[in-house]
Amino acid sequence: MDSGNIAWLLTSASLVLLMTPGLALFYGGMSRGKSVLNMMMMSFGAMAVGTLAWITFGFSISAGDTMNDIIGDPLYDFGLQNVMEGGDAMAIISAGFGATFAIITVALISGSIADRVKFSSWLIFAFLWVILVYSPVSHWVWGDGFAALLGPDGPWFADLPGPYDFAGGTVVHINAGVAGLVLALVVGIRKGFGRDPMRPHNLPFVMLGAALLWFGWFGFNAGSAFAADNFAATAWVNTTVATAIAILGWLVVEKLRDGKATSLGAASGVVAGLVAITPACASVDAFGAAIIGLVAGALSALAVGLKYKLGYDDSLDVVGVHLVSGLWGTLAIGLIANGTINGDAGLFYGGGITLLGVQAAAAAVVMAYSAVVTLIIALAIKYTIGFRVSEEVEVAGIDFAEHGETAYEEAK
Amino acid sequence: MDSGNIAWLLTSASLVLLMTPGLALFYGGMSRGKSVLNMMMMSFGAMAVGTLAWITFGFSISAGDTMNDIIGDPLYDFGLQNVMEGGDAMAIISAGFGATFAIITVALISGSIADRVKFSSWLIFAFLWVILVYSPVSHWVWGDGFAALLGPDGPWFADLPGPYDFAGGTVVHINAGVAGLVLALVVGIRKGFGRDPMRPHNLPFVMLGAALLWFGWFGFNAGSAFAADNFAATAWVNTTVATAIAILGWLVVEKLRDGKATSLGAASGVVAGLVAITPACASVDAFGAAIIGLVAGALSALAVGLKYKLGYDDSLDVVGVHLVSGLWGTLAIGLIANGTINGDAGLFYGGGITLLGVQAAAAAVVMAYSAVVTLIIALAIKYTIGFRVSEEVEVAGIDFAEHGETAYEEAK
Amino acid sequence: MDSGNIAWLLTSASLVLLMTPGLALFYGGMSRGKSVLNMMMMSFGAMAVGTLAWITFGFSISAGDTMNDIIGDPLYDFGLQNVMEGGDAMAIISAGFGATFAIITVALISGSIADRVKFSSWLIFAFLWVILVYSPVSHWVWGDGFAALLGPDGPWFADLPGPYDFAGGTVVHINAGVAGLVLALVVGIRKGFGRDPMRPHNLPFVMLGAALLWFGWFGFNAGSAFAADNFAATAWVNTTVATAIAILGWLVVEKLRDGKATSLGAASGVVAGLVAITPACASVDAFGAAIIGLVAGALSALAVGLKYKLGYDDSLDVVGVHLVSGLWGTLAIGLIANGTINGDAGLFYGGGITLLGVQAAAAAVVMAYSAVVTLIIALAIKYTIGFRVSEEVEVAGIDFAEHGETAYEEAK
Amino acid sequence: MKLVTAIIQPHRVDEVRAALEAAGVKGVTVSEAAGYGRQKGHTEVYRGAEYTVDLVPKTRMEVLVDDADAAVVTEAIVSAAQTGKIGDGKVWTVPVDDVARVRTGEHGADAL
Amino acid sequence: MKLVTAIIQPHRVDEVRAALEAAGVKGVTVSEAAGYGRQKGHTEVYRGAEYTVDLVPKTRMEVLVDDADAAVVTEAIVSAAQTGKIGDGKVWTVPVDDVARVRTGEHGADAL
Amino acid sequence: MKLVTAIIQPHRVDEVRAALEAAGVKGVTVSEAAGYGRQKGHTEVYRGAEYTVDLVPKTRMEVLVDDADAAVVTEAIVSAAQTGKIGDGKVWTVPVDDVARVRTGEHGADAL
Ligand SMILES: Nc1ncnc2c1ncn2[C@@H]1O[C@H](COP(=O)(O)OP(=O)(O)O)[C@@H](O)[C@H]1O
Ligand SMILES: Nc1ncnc2c1ncn2[C@@H]1O[C@H](COP(=O)(O)OP(=O)(O)O)[C@@H](O)[C@H]1O
Ligand SMILES: Nc1ncnc2c1ncn2[C@@H]1O[C@H](COP(=O)(O)OP(=O)(O)O)[C@@H](O)[C@H]1O
Repeated sequence: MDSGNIAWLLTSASLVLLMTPGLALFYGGMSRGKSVLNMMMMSFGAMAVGTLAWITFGFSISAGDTMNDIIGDPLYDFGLQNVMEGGDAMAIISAGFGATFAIITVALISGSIADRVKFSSWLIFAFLWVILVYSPVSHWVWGDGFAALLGPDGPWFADLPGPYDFAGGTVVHINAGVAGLVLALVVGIRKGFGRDPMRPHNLPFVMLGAALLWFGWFGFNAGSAFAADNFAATAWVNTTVATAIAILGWLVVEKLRDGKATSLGAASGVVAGLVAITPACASVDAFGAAIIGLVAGALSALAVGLKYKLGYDDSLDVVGVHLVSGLWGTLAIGLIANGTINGDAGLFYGGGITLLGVQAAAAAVVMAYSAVVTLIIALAIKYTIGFRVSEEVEVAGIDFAEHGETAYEEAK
Repeated sequence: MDSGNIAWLLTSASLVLLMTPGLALFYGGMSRGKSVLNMMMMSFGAMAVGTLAWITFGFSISAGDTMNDIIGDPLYDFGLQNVMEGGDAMAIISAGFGATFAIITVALISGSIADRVKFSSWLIFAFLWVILVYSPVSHWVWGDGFAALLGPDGPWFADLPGPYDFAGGTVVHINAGVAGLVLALVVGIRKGFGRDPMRPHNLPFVMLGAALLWFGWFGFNAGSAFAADNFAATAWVNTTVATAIAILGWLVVEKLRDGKATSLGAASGVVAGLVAITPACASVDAFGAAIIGLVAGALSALAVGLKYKLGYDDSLDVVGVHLVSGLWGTLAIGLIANGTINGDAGLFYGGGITLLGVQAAAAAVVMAYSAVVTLIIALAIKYTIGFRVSEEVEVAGIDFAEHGETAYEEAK
Repeated sequence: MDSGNIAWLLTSASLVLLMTPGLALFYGGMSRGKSVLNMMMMSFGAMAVGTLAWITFGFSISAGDTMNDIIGDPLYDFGLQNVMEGGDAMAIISAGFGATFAIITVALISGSIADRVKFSSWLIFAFLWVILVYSPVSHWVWGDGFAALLGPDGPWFADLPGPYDFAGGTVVHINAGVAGLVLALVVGIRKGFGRDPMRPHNLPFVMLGAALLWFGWFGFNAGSAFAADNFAATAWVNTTVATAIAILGWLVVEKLRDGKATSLGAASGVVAGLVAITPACASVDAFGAAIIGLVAGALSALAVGLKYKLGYDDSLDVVGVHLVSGLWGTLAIGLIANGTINGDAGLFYGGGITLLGVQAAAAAVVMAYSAVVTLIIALAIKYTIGFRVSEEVEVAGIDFAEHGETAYEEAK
Repeated sequence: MKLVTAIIQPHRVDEVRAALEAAGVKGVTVSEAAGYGRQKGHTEVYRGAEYTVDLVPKTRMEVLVDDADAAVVTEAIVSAAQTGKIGDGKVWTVPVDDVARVRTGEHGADAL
Repeated sequence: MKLVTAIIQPHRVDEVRAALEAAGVKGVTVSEAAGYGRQKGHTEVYRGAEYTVDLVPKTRMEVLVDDADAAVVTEAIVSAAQTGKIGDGKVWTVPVDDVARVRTGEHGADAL
Repeated sequence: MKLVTAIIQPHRVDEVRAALEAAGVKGVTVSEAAGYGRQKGHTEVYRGAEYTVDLVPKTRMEVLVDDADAAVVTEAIVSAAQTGKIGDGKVWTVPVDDVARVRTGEHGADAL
């Protein structure tokens, strides 16, 4: 037991836990003043039911003994009983670290359904999604799934490189992005979507939220080394470089297209950069990180306008930011992984096209699985208890109707 | 010297320091818009005078050579001179860690006297309370007090188990809760209490404050292991589990009773869960943590209504949250400590009733001491410089009168 | 490789990164409601271009092989290529840690030019300043500059003590303070300066920002030990003591002078205390830290009024807080360094006057260099693309004109 | 000329604006208000406390019109704002001596 | 009918509302305002700067009443709002041509 | 007496106040409003969405004056508030039956 590694994982788990309230502010600030509490409650609710889902079956499905390389045994460790009795500090805090990932992943999805969904329906969705979607996918990518299948002893005797997903480009961002898209389609658009401005009601909250996400993301990326070592240090530097440059990428697109660089753009650039570097943070050098950030910022800046053209109300741009930049970062490994830090090289570093193919295939499998299972859960809820509040409540503001509160009271 | 342990304690002390500004936001958001600054200033003031109290006499009374197992020698280490000259990194940062506990404990009390107390009177109260109440109590529970008295060599030759208080259920929460109750009674109710709504003026602040408390509490609970080890990891996981489930406990009570699950309830559930798991975080497994959290959330949700029936104006529910959940967590050790992680087992884990009795007795002693000494300090201040601002100031808003400011300026 | 030290440096770098968004809130809250976004964007912009400047030439100039003890070789490590290929965890994360210092230093300057500067001009200024001012100065003070010149093998064969600057009193605060003054003079005063109140529009943000700065500053000061050791622990305790007492220092001055202790004063006292202890945090004991904090709080409280008398519009008091308290802390080492913790003793601890002289000389050199080069950069920008928005934009609010946004939207 | 002032439910603003445009009104001034009337006495429970909320948020809309149009505009507002629930609000008309357009300094009906 | 408008100190709102209810007034519209008058010229020191604050927060209350009640209501407001200090505010009355209740479409005194 | 109400651009408030003081007006009440008129139909692009913003922030200023002063005050406001751009606002005058000063209970012109 190396106390330095434990110390860093304790710190990292704490940092990742903070990301979800950071997300609550980021999303809450972007909401209209009449629905900020509901938006934030979706994140807080994810912390509650996400933890419950994790300690009941999620952890087991994710980290338990594998059943045919598909899912971990769901009854492997109900209530984290074994891992906590085991008394191994690294194992215990790793289970906690895993909980924080499950929480933030499902919380991310909520951005696509702002202002219009019953809180109880959301809680049920979040609980089921962690168990049925997040946990199996994390088993494939980080557990015994893909690697075993693709390895020399796997059914295909393939011995292919990768797939690489250091901290969760596929498991977290692509996964949540696809689920957000499906959920937005099932739930439907808000009244006034595409016509009313629906501007963020509190941009300082958005910026603060983005900053807390960045801060917490150090635990997410550098903590995924599970040690205080050179992988962690590399992930730390790449995370900062990609994020900083992604801000520039987003702002330049805005400046050229709209004439103004916005604070919402800067905050969104932060998140796009963080998303894109997540899978790649231990595979590239600082130069690669800068490329990843620049493209992520620019690409997502362009992608967030799509929903108006295509007509899906992904209210706070889960698709444009997490799906698009998550895909980019995952594929970028196949292009610019330098091959010296962590494993195989990408196309431009002499590694050939195979790695790119494996990355794309892994992403595609996760996208397909996430889309189908999310759709099933969403439709089941839609046609039983239903998702939406009444139109009257939506116009008057969901906060008061669902939570009996308004975010701000006049000074009195 | 283990650098991993030092690293974790440096991190933990930083996290606990952040809890007090987190509390300032949590309390400040719950205040009315005309008294938010005063509310936050009570926390910032606690950081200032609490540190002063700690480095003058508090640290010595808490950690100094014991005088008859009652208090540490008050002149043991004025100005932290010895500990800093000693050059032992663990000793130095432990003294700093202790300061952060003293600060947050006294800051918690301020929630019971929102909107109506002169800032200068608060500063004097906080300074005296850290020295006269917090420091001795921490000596009993964590130093040579109770354990020595109850041990086989103590005056009672008792060899009893416990009392257990891993991170401060008794020292911090029960202690502050009782003091808050006494202070609220001495200071008296606000104009309009029980009639006017006095709703939180900024619920996103409340939620952000609760999140910062949660984040900081990892340092509080897992840092109380004074090492990056399996106790710390266990405390970390239990802290998260109890808190997540406490949110559900609180929201379910609200939903059943009032028909709506509020964001104030979610934020308060966070705090209730954190409070209850604090003493027990190294004594139970995740299942026990879930029970503690569930009961804490539900119990405190019910308890916060009491003040209207009993007529004391514990404005921001220090009693309903900290005293009630602190007591529950302390007693829960006597019921469900599993006996394998840290020391003795509780009643339901085959440990018999003794531990429960010891826990209750320790809590009772602390409650009695805290009540009496707080009462003396409070009455001394009340009948000399006085506590309250004029009724006119209270109605117009204490911020402008006491601090010459209002929290928000119209855009101009 | 000591994993505990790496863990602490990973944590510290994350903490320092958080300081800049903390500063964004601190400054943003102090701005008027019509220019808060622009204010915050200067910090976020500093994160973007500051990182770019650091990974291109800044890091090399700061940490590269010295050229005549003056600057590091600017082509030493473009893109951090060498350091990242090297695979030494401590070296990698130190480069990241350095980036966070460069960012916060330049971001500090923005406080002197609130409400009136084009965002693009700021970005260019910030990029150039990191490379041309921050990086060389950090080379002198922390690299091979001053120490080599003053050492027995230097050109002057002097063997003088110091200069000491543990975490950046000279490199960061004096440097930024002087640059802020120069920039404020070049840019000119705002319409209504000295006549309109221009009160902070959101004081809870200011307090939260100050708290995040304090929290992050633990990484700044204790992280500057580059190890989880007794220097780090000492720096941690001194940072807390000085800051707590500085709050009291500032509030006492306000209470005596204006009759009221303000929340802006408490938040500013936090920053003044943090600034002053920065260079000295490993040179003094807790008693010395208390003195440094007390004087810093009082001195800066007095200094912030100067701008009205002298007529420069240092809008958010970069000079009054960072220059004044930075100078005080730097000189205080020459007075009260106790000589046992870290190196030489100051005047009052039997060390003679030499150290004070060296501290003053180092500060003077940095001030002169910073003033001259900042002036050149500022004039170059002023007479090419210009700094200021139109007066109409300034009055209507820079946020909408420069960023196409207003910070808050009415609930709708 | 007349000044028609309407106190309405905030969520009917869009409908009223549309009705005004349909009625040929060229300008409106809008502001926030709160009111009580029959709609008073509504009780809420929050965090264990029960209390009465009687000031309900409303929106004020003011329209300057020619004498001849006052009745028409009033009816347009009434029918667009109506939900039939208590608290729908009031519309009243006061006489105006004179109106000036700031931009041009014109007076009277030309300034509308 | 008449419209009685009162600009008063914000902390007298509760008293004025009570007085209006006592006077039989069934509805009120309230909004925020700021004003200056004799109460101008008050100087503050803040963070080392001295400046003049002259817009003081006030509350506006508007009551529609029958012609006959205007004087009574005015007196009720004046005595409830009075503290005797400069800045207590003004109460004025303007003639109203017509009032409509949105909920029902009633006009005139019935609509009050 | 008359009540002169002006809806103006927020950034002209200081100038209008100065003009009012120059015209001998002793008190003003100010509040926030939003309006549209000719200035409507302005389109913004934000985060990839295009939409129309038609409620523009304005400031309302109200001045009670003697009958004789109404025209002068109106002109003072018009010239101080004028920028010549669309959206400069309106100034209107309504008759006032009575004014009371809360502090003293005085009525009529003395209460101004
Ligand atoms: N006499 C009055 N004077 C001024 N405003 C009034 C008056 N009566 C009602 N109002 C305004 O109209 C709103 C709706 O009135 P209310 O009596 O609740 O409903 P309704 O008009 O449908 O019977 C109130 O909230 C208040 O703003
Ligand atoms: N001529 C006026 N027109 C409109 N409002 C006025 C006028 N004079 C005063 N007021 C309003 O009444 C408030 C109180 O007036 P002020 O002159 O300060 O005190 P008092 O009426 O007690 O002498 C002002 O803040 C302003 O809102
Ligand atoms: N008929 C009206 N009734 C009430 N307010 C009006 C009316 N017309 C315009 N306004 C107000 O005056 C403001 C300016 O009017 P607008 O027509 O945009 O410009 P201008 O008066 O310069 O032609 C509007 O924003 C609105 O607040």
